[in-house]
Amino acid sequence: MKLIMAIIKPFKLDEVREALSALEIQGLTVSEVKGFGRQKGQTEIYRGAEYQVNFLPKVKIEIVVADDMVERVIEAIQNSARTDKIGDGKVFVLDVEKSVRIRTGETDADAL
Amino acid sequence: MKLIMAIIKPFKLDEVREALSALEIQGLTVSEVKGFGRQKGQTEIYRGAEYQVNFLPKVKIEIVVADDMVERVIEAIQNSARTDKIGDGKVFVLDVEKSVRIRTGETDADAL
Amino acid sequence: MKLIMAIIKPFKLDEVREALSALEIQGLTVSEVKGFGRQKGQTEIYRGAEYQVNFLPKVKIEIVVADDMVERVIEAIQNSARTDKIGDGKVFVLDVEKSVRIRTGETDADAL
Amino acid sequence: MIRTKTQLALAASAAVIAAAMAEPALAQDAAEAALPVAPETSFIFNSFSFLVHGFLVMWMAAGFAMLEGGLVRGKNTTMQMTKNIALYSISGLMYWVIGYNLMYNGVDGGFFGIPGPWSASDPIVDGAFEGDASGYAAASDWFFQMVFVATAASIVSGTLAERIKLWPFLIFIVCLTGVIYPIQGAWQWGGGWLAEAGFSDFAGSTLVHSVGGWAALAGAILLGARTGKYGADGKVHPIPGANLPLATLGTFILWLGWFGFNGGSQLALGSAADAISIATIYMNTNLAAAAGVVVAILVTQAIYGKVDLTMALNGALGGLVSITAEPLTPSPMMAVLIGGIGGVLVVLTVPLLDKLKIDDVVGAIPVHLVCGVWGTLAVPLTNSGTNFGSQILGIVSIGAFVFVVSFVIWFVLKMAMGIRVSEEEETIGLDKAELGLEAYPEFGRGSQSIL
Amino acid sequence: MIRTKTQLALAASAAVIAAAMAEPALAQDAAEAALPVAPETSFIFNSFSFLVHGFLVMWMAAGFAMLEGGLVRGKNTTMQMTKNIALYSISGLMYWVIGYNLMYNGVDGGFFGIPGPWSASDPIVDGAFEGDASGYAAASDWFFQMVFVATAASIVSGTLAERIKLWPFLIFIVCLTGVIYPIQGAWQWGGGWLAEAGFSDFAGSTLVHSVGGWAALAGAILLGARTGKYGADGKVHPIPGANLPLATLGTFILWLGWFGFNGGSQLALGSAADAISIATIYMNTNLAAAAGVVVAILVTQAIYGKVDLTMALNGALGGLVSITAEPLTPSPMMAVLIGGIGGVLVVLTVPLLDKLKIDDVVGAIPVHLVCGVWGTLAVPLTNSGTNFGSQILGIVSIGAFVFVVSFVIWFVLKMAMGIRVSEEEETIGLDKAELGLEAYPEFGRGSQSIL
Amino acid sequence: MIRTKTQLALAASAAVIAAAMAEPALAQDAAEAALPVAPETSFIFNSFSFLVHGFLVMWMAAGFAMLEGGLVRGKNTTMQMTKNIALYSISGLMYWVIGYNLMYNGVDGGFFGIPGPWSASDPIVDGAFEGDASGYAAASDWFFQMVFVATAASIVSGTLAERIKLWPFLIFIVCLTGVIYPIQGAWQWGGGWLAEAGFSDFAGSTLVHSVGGWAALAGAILLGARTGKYGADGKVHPIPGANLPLATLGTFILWLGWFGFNGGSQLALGSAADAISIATIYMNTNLAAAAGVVVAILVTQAIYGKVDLTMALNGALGGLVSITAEPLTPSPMMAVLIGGIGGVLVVLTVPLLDKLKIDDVVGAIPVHLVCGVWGTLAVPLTNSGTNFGSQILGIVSIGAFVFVVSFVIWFVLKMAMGIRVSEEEETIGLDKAELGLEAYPEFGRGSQSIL
Ligand SMILES: Nc1ncnc2c1ncn2[C@@H]1O[C@H](COP(=O)(O)OP(=O)(O)O)[C@@H](O)[C@H]1O
Ligand SMILES: Nc1ncnc2c1ncn2[C@@H]1O[C@H](COP(=O)(O)OP(=O)(O)O)[C@@H](O)[C@H]1O
Ligand SMILES: Nc1ncnc2c1ncn2[C@@H]1O[C@H](COP(=O)(O)OP(=O)(O)O)[C@@H](O)[C@H]1O
Repeated sequence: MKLIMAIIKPFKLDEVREALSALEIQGLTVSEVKGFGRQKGQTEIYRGAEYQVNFLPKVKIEIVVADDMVERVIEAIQNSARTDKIGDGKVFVLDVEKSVRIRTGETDADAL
Repeated sequence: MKLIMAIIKPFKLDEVREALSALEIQGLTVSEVKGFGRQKGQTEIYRGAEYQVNFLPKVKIEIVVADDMVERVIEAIQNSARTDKIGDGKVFVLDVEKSVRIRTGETDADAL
Repeated sequence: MKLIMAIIKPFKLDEVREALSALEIQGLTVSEVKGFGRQKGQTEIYRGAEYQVNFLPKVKIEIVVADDMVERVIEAIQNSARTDKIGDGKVFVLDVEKSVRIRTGETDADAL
Repeated sequence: MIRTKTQLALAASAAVIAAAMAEPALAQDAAEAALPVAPETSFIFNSFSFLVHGFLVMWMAAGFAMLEGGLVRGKNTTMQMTKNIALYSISGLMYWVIGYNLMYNGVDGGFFGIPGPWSASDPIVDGAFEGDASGYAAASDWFFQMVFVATAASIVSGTLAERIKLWPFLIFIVCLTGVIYPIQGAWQWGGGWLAEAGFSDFAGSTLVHSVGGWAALAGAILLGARTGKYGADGKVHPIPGANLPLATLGTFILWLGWFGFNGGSQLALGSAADAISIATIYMNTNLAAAAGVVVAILVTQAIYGKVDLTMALNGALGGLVSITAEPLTPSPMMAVLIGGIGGVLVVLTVPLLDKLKIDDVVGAIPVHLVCGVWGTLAVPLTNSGTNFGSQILGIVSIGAFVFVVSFVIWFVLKMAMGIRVSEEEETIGLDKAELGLEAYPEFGRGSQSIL
Repeated sequence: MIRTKTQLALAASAAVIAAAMAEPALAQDAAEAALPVAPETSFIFNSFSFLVHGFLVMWMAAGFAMLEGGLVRGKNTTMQMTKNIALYSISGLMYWVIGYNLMYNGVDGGFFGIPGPWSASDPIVDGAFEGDASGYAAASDWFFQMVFVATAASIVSGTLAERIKLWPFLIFIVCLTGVIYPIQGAWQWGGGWLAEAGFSDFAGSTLVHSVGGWAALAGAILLGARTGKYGADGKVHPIPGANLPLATLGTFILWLGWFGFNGGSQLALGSAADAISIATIYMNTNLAAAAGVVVAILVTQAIYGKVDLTMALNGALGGLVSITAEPLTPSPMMAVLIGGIGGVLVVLTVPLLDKLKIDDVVGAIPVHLVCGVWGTLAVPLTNSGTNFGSQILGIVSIGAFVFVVSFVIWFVLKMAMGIRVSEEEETIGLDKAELGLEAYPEFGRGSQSIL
Repeated sequence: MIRTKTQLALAASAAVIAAAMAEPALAQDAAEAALPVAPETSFIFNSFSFLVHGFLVMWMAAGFAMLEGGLVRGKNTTMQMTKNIALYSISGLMYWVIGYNLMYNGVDGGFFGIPGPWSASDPIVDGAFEGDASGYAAASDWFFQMVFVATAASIVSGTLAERIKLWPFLIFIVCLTGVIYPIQGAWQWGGGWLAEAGFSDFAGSTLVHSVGGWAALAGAILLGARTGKYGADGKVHPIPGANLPLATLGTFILWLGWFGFNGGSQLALGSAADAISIATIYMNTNLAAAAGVVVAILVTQAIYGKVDLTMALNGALGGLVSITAEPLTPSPMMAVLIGGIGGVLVVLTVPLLDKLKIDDVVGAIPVHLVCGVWGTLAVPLTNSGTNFGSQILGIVSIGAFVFVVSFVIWFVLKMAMGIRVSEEEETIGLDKAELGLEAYPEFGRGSQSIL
């Protein structure tokens, strides 16, 4: 199994979720993060003083899938999350050694 | 060392923490996440229009432990987080190559 | 490639980011977390009753870097995040199998 | 202690208590009962009523700001605050520069007065008072009329929230408060043709609330719905407000302010009859609002199987708008009925508007336009000096005028400078996109939340 | 400019300044000093006092909503708003349908009046005024009495927050505001047996505040504590409120409203003596509240080594409730003492209640019940027309009546439909579980926080 | 219905409408016009004006709390609430214990009065009224003066927020409200030397607002800026406020309260001339504030290319402070000008202070000190009884006195107990570090956000 960790633009979340559902992905976990990257925050002015917003809001999606799903998932994310503008984000893949479904105790592929 | 990543129901956090403390786990890191899975959000009505809440609040626990602790930790999480209702969550195990304690520079097992 | 995951004290974030920028790290992702560890929360009193705050605010930084950067990154984090007081946090290193830049489809080292 | 007049006979005999109360007033000679209120005293009462009730209506500006600020998303909240404090300020300036005189200066049965900056011309210069009992300080009247304009303007900002650009919005407000509102106001309150035609609108269900509603409706049609509100399939996607206690606070503020709105519209406090009228108005205003809330709660429970706080809040306002056209003549029972029907109307028209794909962020059109029409139509039910024909004439003529003129202005603005932010700006939120200033930088998605 | 009367002699000589001030009043003939206040003028003053002070008390409904909304957790905030706007509305309707007449209509030394819908019967129809100087518009009195009922009801919603079901709560409020409150009110303010027995409660430490407190206490006992509040080991687990600025705002609103609550309870403004009384009441009310805050701050610092804002807020309210039974007769020093003791009582009884495992979410029982009793007992310290025996009689009889009847009603509701949500619903929060509507959907755990 | 006096002639002929209105006052005999206001009636009006306008000013305490609570970071909000409710309470107690008499008791052209606890000595004991038309209830005056002290104190808490320790702050407030404010107040409003020198400050641009500003400035200099506000390179690092709707609410509250602040400072309502004055003051106050907002919006748009809500809020307050020294004599146009210039000053001096590295969290020094000076200087522009020399004398003498004495007290406090929290405590936030109580435990970084 692999953990696919994608950092995307927040307003793309719904599209990505739908694209993954189309692949019959049954579960995923999302969190709010702040990203620092090539895309720079705007310079803002507050009460006459300028400042740079360094961190931009992003959403992190974590999905654990069977090995044979990895490529399709990456592709689906790429297609649904892309705006072709800087800051679209990344997909990282990590190896997962074990999965357990808490409710049933099922493991690995059965647990996803 | 392994990273144990557990997604659980938020109100189970205290029980899980206590179960892990009983195993003499010294540290863990928690974050708020939203989960999408078999458990579906309720259908809500706001000002006369229905909508589906797709993401449910979950808590993610990350614990890095020595290899020999993994099974006991998984078991403790399973026992303390289970409600036997859908949506209880998952445990994933990943390999960790290195750990460092920032304060002292200790590494690996000593850093946990 | 490796995923470097660091748990640090929140007010150290800006210093760490600057230290990493000095290494020409181009991107990183940050999230708010709560930590449980050797450092204990204060005992507070609310309306005459005592309680213990178990979880302390921490910041989690995730950076994917090429293998040859790992040591320098860890060192930079250690130097910039250290206060020498308990609770300074940890650095964990995990292996990353693949990286993709969503915008361009570039992979691995090119995607970082 | 005994707290009401109905107990006065008893009080006289309850010597112990009476002594403790020490009411020297009771010692006054019965002969004095014939003494009338001095005209100057009436003048002071009338003026003070305008001021006290006026500051209550001024406070409604804060109520609208909080209500609307609570019902928009967090990413548009700074903008909503900016618009609301700006529109209250613009109203005050425009009504001085041109509006008041356009509305009241020499209308004489016609269509508008002679515009120009207003200044007080009080009858008294110095020495003994020579006014009469119906007099009042000119500036107190100006103040009271001015705060009404701001109310109409606040309605517009609620409907069009979360997508309209700041500057075209403010330009529209300049037109609304300087020209549109005063002209239609002249027809009735300024003593123009509509007043002569027998129309009756005590405190402004039509003249204030529906005016705001029509202007908002014209804008909403030209502006379009918020991105994502209506799905391709015709499905409505609710967009919950970010801060419901703030919206609740806003509603309570408006409710409080409404005692000024309706009570002050008696325009006098210089006689016992005025005092009785104002007291009756307070009671009816409160009963109508309370009925609006309770009915909205019952109806949402019946239709949807659960209570919807935002509907209850709208219900309170619906009840209040409904009673505003005639808060004096209804019996308590009729006030409850009029307000309660307002509550029903709100609950039913909120989803109806969504069916028509008219996106009204805070429900201002159901509350102010629909209930404004209903309240105006209900006047002849309790006020025998009025008739349905004249009421309909007023509703239609003012409605047509305000809607058409507003539509034209919005249209010109749309052509000239655009009235809507880009889809990207809407996604980011107006606060960051237009103002570069977050309302809650440390909460939710705020940029300071991890620092 | 010189700002006080004590300086008037000087002012007369400071010609430059006097000229700038242009006070034509000074020109009045000394002979006019004999001219009394016209009865109709008094009538207007009395009515206006009811209205102005009444709208201040109405505003307290918002204060309770904000205070309670700030002290509950975010997941129960929409529910708290819903309950509070509903209870204010229900109070207004019930007090009209039955309450007012039950309290005031022909009590005549007895136990209650003749219930039925209220309507005004003002003495003046038209023509010259024929009332006397103690008169007032009937509806202004109704309005003022009505807002008091809502205050009592608001107290209950605070104590029982975060676990009581919506509908049984509202049914209880119907009973409280329509029947329980008016009956005990009839005993004293309606001129019933208790008034004849010499009991004294100027503005309602017992009749309003402790009534709310007793009803809340009965409910709290039957309802049980919030899950997790008291550990198996007897340990108290504090549950911090979600929004302390909101709670602070609520307290300031209540403080402001209290000038209406106590000041308006003079029930007249028609003479200089009344004006002096009301002014004294304002001063004493403010001193008592200020003392409550300062004492609560000092005591929490002394006991716990740190200041607790929520205790300071409760301290203000404790001071206010304490002075409510007698805000007129105390000297400033006594007002400070009475209020300060209220502050101490609050700080000490909040943890005491926790020892008894009575879970009072906002501290309403310490504030309204405990300080209500204290304030009522303190009346004879400054008011020579009263005695401790009668005061105790009033406290005990009203306490027993309200507690027992409330307990029975809560019990019947518990048996009939259940008064408490399930543990799962409590965990999820009432907002999602009962209403399906989050107060802060974008903050904290709100469902919109990542969208 | 016809709503203004300019239409009265028409109204008389519009018989249908007139009948519906039933104004018995119109029936009064013209002969009665000669009847003057009875002195006791004036007494009631004067007292009631103090009370109503006083409660509006009291409400400003809530406004400051919300404004400041919205402009600090979430980690310091509980502390800001604590300081603000404490300082309002302390003001009320100190002004009773010593302040009022120090300010008003026998100043007689001198520098201060005879201190000591205040108690009312009203002329009427019982029987017929024997006061004159300029009289009022002593306690109503006390109440009105007292709430002004709290305003001055609130200003200080805003500037010094987020880094000052609680207890030294409160000790300073004791000195400010008990001694500093009353002494300089005695010079002018108490009839001291400055009043005799011809200084004029109608409602306190200098006596209240700049006093708060000077005390804040002295503190800010000794306290230093918040950690991180000014970079080593001289760069300013903005620290955005956590809750802008709260700050907006606070501003609306202050605006409302200001009608009491300026209107009540007429100190009388007992004649038609007073009523006209107060009405004029309301109008001018509103125009100046509105101009402050609009100008601040235009200027920020011009300079920075975008509108800054926090500047618009400060602009409203700048306009209000500017008109406070003379809200009566300006024409509407002059009121707009005076307020508008206030708006400009605020927008320009906020960054200027940052250049000087004086860290004023909420912009209180630009608003209250800078505009306070400007407003005081502007008095002779419209009030012919005043001159620039006297105005400058007042500004300088009061400024020097307050700044120096405040500086000394702050300095002694700094030496004796330290006035600033440690850098670590500042990083954690005062709420957790000093109070152990979070304002928003479930939002942002609150400890309850994951539970
Ligand atoms: N090396 C990295 N490790 C972890 N997260 C990264 C890394 N590089 C970028 N990110 C995340 O991806 C987001 C987008 O990256 P950015 O460089 O701005 O644009 P792009 O993805 O178009 O190259 C960043 O905001 C950050 O959250
Ligand atoms: N494949 C997955 N990858 C990552 N997270 C998952 C995955 N499947 C489920 N989750 C997380 O686990 C939670 C519970 O899963 P769900 O399918 O609802 O119930 P259950 O755990 O009982 O099977 C989800 O809300 C989601 O946060
Ligand atoms: N085994 C672990 N797994 C995951 N996170 C940990 C672990 N141990 C500690 N942490 C995180 O590191 C933080 C600091 O750890 P702590 O033991 O308090 O101090 P120190 O880092 O000085 O040893 C904790 O608050 C927690 O977030």
